Amino acid sequence: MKMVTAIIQTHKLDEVREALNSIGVNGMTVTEAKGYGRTKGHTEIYRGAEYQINYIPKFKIDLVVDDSIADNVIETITKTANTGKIGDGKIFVWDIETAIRIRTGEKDQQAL
Amino acid sequence: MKMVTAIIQTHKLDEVREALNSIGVNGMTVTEAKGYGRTKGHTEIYRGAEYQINYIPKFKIDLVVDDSIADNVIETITKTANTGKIGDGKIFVWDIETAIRIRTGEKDQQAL
Amino acid sequence: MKMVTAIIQTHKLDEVREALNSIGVNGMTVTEAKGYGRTKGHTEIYRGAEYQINYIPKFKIDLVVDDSIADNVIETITKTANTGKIGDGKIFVWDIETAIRIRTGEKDQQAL
Amino acid sequence: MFDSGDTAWILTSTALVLLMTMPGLALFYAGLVRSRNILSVLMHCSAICCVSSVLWFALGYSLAFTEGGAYIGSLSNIFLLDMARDAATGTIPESVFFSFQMTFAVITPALIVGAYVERIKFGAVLLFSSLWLLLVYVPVCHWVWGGGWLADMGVMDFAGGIVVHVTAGISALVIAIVLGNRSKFPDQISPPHAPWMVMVGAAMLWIGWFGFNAGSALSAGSDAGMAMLVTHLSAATASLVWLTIEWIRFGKPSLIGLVTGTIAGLATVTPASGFIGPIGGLICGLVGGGVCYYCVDLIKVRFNIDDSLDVFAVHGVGGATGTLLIAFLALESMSGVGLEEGVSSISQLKTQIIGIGSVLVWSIAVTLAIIYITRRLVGLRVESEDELEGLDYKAHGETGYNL
Amino acid sequence: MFDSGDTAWILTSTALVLLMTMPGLALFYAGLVRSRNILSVLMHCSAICCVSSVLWFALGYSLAFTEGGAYIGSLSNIFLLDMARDAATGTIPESVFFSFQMTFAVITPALIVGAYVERIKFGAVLLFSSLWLLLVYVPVCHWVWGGGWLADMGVMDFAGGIVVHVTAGISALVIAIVLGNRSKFPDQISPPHAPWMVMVGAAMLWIGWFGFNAGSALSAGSDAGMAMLVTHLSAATASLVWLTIEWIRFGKPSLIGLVTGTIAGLATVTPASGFIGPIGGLICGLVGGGVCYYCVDLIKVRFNIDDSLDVFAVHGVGGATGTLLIAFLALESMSGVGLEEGVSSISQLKTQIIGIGSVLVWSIAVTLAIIYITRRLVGLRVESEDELEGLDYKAHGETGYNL
Amino acid sequence: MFDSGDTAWILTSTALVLLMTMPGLALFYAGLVRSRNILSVLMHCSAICCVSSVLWFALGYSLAFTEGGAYIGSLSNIFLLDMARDAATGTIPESVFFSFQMTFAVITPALIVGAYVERIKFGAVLLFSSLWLLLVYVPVCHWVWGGGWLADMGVMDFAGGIVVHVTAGISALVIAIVLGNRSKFPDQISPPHAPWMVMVGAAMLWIGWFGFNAGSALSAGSDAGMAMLVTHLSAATASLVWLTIEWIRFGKPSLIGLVTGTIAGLATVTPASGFIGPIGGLICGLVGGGVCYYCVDLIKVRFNIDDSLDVFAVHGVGGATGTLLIAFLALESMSGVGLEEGVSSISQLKTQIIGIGSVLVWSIAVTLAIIYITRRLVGLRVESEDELEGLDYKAHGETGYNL
Ligand SMILES: Nc1ncnc2c1ncn2[C@@H]1O[C@H](COP(=O)(O)OP(=O)(O)O)[C@@H](O)[C@H]1O
Ligand SMILES: Nc1ncnc2c1ncn2[C@@H]1O[C@H](COP(=O)(O)OP(=O)(O)O)[C@@H](O)[C@H]1O
Ligand SMILES: Nc1ncnc2c1ncn2[C@@H]1O[C@H](COP(=O)(O)OP(=O)(O)O)[C@@H](O)[C@H]1O
Repeated sequence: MKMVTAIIQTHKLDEVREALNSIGVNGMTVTEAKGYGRTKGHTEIYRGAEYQINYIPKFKIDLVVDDSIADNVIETITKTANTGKIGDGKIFVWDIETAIRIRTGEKDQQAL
Repeated sequence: MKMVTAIIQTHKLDEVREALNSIGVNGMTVTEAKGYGRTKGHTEIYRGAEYQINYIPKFKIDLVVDDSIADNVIETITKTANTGKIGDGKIFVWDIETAIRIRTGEKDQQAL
Repeated sequence: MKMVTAIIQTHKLDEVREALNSIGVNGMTVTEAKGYGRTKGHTEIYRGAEYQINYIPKFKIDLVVDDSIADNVIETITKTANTGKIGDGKIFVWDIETAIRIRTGEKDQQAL
Repeated sequence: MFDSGDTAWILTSTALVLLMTMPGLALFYAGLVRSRNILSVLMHCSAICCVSSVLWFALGYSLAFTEGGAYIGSLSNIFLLDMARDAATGTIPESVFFSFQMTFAVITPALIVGAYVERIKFGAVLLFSSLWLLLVYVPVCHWVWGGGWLADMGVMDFAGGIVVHVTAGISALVIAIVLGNRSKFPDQISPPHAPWMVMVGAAMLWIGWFGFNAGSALSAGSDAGMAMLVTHLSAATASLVWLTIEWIRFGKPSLIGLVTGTIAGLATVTPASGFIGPIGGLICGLVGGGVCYYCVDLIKVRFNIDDSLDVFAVHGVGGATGTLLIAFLALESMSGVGLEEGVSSISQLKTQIIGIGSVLVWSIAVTLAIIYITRRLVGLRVESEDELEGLDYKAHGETGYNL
Repeated sequence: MFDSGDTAWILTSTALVLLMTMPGLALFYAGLVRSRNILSVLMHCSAICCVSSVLWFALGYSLAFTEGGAYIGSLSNIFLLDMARDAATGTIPESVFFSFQMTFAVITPALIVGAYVERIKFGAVLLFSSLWLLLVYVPVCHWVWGGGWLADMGVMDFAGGIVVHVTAGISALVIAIVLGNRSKFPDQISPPHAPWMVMVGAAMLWIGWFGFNAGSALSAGSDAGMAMLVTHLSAATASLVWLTIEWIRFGKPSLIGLVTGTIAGLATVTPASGFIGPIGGLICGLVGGGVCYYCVDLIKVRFNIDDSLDVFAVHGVGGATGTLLIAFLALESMSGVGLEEGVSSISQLKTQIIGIGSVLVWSIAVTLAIIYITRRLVGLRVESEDELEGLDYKAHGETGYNL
Repeated sequence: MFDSGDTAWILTSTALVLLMTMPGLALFYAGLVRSRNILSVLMHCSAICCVSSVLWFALGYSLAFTEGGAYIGSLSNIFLLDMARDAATGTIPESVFFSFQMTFAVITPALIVGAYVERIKFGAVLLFSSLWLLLVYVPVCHWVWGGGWLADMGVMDFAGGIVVHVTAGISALVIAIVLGNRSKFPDQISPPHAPWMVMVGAAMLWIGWFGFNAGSALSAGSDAGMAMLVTHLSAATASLVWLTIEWIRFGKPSLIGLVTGTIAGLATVTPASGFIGPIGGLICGLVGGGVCYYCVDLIKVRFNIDDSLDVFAVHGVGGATGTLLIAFLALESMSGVGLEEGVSSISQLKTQIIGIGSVLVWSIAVTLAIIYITRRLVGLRVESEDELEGLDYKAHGETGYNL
């Protein structure tokens, strides 16, 4: 199994989730994150002075999927989360060893 | 060493933490997360219209533990976080290479 | 490539980010977390009774970097995030397989 | 020369009615939207407050409250050029009457905010509200309270069922329809981001409404006292009606439901508050709570119109309901003040219907014209990307919560 | 016929006292609980406000304030059927007196909310509060303010030390004991989720209390002026007492500590506020701040009773303390109004003790009976799982923060 | 004996002015800092409120308002020992006048909080504020309002342009300079953590200001009415000025910008509010909004002084601007009350400049001395680590948000 972690623009979350559902991926865990990257954050104006907000709000999606569909998942995310502007985010993938469903104790493929 | 990441129901956090303490695991890092899964979220009523809340608040626990106790840790979490209802969450496990304690620079087993 | 995950004191974030910038690492993703560890949390007083706050706010930094600079990154974080007091946090490192830049679809080294 | 007690009460009422908008209504609305639009809603209410105040001073007050014709007042008192420092309106200084009425001119266009949140351009808010104040509110205010044709006809509207709630409510519906639904309405709409804030806003509206209704007596005596009493009773009763319906229907009464009922009760009793007795207050709450509940469903679920924060269903419908109820509840047999000599409930009801109907027609027609102008000059709706990302940062460069 | 100045002030005071509950007390309590119970607390306060208002109108006012016997008034004025539009109470319209007193009937049962937060059923809140209003508050109100036996005996309670704070405080203790502690009390209790909200609530309570105490003069003159002055001084002083104790004991004075002191000072001065002079206000603050601080410790730490938000220790104890202090602080030598001709401090003290004692006994007994009934009819406590997951979603289907 | 209407209004105004600090100003400031300092700011305002109230009672009122010399009053009325229960000040009870003035003594040192947030020791706040109240505010209050030398000279300051805003504003600048900038100022400063809270605070300040300015008439008549009217107009106008400048300069008008304009307009009109007419109010808003906007830039960007929440640029500069404008706007030709017989605009302007200048010098000198004492006795600034981690936990052991 693979862990696919995607860091995406906040307003893309719903679209990505729907796209994943449509390829049969129904489980995922999302956390709020702050991103630093090439996009140097935005500026806000506070009483006449512009200043830098260093971080940009992002959502981080954690998805554990079977090896067989990993590529499809990655492609789906890449396509849906893409706006073509700097700051669209990244996807990181690594192997995981075990997955367990707490409710039933089922393991690995069965647990997803 | 292994990274054990558990996604659990929010009201189970204290119980899980106490159970882990009792088997000698004292370090962990917790983040708030939103889960999507089989449990399709709950409904809320807003001025007469029911509508779907797609996400369910969860806690994500990150635990790095020695290989030798990983199974015990997993079992403990599975047992304590279990309510038998859909939405109890998942545990994911993978290998990690290095652990460092920032305060002392100690590595790996010593760092946990 | 390696995933370097560092859990640090909240007030060290800016310093760490600047130090990483200065060694050429510009991308990172930060999440708010609660830490449990040796530092048993602090006490707060509420209407005359002291009680325990079990968790300590921390920041978790996720950094994907090329293998070649991983050691430098780890050292930089260890040095900058260090205050010498309990609770300085940990760094965990593991291998990742793939990295993708969503905007361009670039992979691995090119994606960082 | 002035009655200091009456003056004290209207000074206080002015503060109370300002509290309704700033920050009462602003919080009430802001808590209902997504967190990324909270500041834009506060901004709409604040900016409307400022613009309306200045316009009221420049033109509105004169056009509404000087003698003129049956349809509009005159320009004789623009910028208060005609008002002496110690001029009187009844037993209070005219400056106090001016300010009190100004707070009504502030809240009425602000009520409409609820119809277009989360998707409108800020420039459109300013232009629309300015024109609306001068072309809808001011004339109707003259018709009913400034000695215009509806006043002559005997339309009864104590504190603004027609002047405030019907005008704002129907115009809200119109702009909601023209503007179109929010991108995810109705299926994927987000829940109110801060129900606690909605409750705080509602509480401030409740308290401020004491100034609105009891202040409209323009004196501190038993008229004001009874107006406050019935206002409170209607608010409390309608809240319980809403709570009960939700409890029966969904098994869980919600905080937002309860306080929506509060506002429905307050809007309903507003036109009647100076004419009715305690039992009348109770009835306003019962009827208003039920009718408004039903209309929220009707507009949103049945008609699928995204009057986002239910301005029409709560304010418009509530205000109209109360306006009609006057015909019966004002009877002396109901402990009301009684109808005019020789006027029956039925004939008063007809008058009330004419009042509501004509204001309805005027409001719809003029609002459409104003929307047309606004769209031509500054555009109405933000880009769909901006809507998705939220107006706080996109329109105002700020973010609501930096925790 | 009426004094417009007095009327203006009591109209204003009515708004101020309503502000104490909506949203003052509601925010004060809501900030102290966990974030997953914030809405339930606001809901409790709001629903109690509505139910109490209607019950006060239907029955309570008549039973409390019409002449009847020594123990209870009559039913002659239920639904205000007996009140003319322009009836007077002293120099103000009776409608205003009714509304002013109604706001007291709203806040008193709402005070008890602090005892049972985070674990009670919503149905139980409504039933308990309704019965409690009619069976505890209304009779005691009649005894002390409605010409009942305690009034005859000469018990002095200007604005509600006994009627409001002792009744609510002791009943809170009773229900806290019967209901049992929250599941994690006392070791694992969560910190107040929003201390800033507690402070905002306290500030509104402070300001609203001006209406509570200075409004109780029922006129706008030097009695009201002095009542406001001593109220403020007591609040400020008790805040500083609490701050100082915490600073000495823990090295860190807390915001919640300071504002808890504020409320202690306000509760303490309440019964005395119309009788004492400025130095008396200072003393109320000094004594009330210290005694209440000590009692919070006593109840929670020593006796391990989860009177969750310290209703008894702050309101009950504060109110009783102030009631006793009157015997000394009302003396003319203390710039007070003086005791009745021929009454000494000691004999007044006895009267005050009888007043507190009898109300204590009545409140405990009747509260126990009401709890029994409530438990039988709707049950008291939620399932432990619901307690863990929070009442906001479980009882009301909403969540407090959707950021 | 007393006028009940006047008394009702000043009782109300006292509540309104207290609302300005508790919680108005507290929220206004708290929303502007980082989330880890929110409680410390609320604590500063609350504690200053309590300490100032007690000091005003003990010493301040007597020194400011009893006859004494040209420079300071006497000690004859400390602890109000000399005040009868029914003593009068004009048409209202002296107790009411005392309380009303007390709320001014509360807010003035609290305004300075904005200069030293996020880095000052809590002990320093208390000591500095106490000394400052007695040594800066009280004497200047005597000079201008207590029959002192500036009053004799004919300085006009209706509600505190000099007494409140110039004293607090310039002292804020002094302490900001001495204390030094926050560690990350100006490059890395965090954005206001809760702009919505800033707006709520501003709204409460606005409403409370009605009591501040219209209450300063000490009666409920046309003076109060006109004061309220011009106050509102200035606030609304200055808000629009600020909004317009930001819109032109940055393309995005911000909520914090708009409400900062509100406060600028309110500070500017304060000294003039009792003397000018409606057009004067508009001009105060136009000039005040523009000048204060410019000065915020000047102090922060040009001079790099971390007067963190712009106390000097908004309050000090606004108050001074309004004080100067009186010389022209009070003319009868501007619908003002007129200048004294035989006084021209130019000569009045000179008097006003002398007033501002002398208070400026006194405030700077005494503030420096007080800072010196405070630094010696308790120290000024927290450790840099505490500054980084936030004062909420470090100084008060609490955290603002536990969601
Ligand atoms: N090396 C990295 N490790 C972890 N997260 C990263 C890394 N680089 C970028 N990110 C995350 O991806 C987001 C987008 O990256 P950015 O460089 O701004 O744009 P893009 O990927 O389109 O070039 C960042 O905000 C950050 O959250
Ligand atoms: N494939 C997955 N990858 C990551 N997280 C998942 C995945 N599937 C489920 N989860 C997480 O686990 C939670 C519980 O899953 P769910 O399907 O609702 O219940 P259950 O595991 O009891 O069948 C979800 O809310 C989500 O946070
Ligand atoms: N085994 C672990 N797995 C994951 N996170 C851990 C682990 N141990 C500690 N942590 C994180 O590191 C933080 C610091 O650890 P702690 O034991 O308090 O101090 P130190 O590392 O200085 O000895 C904790 O608050 C927690 O967030």
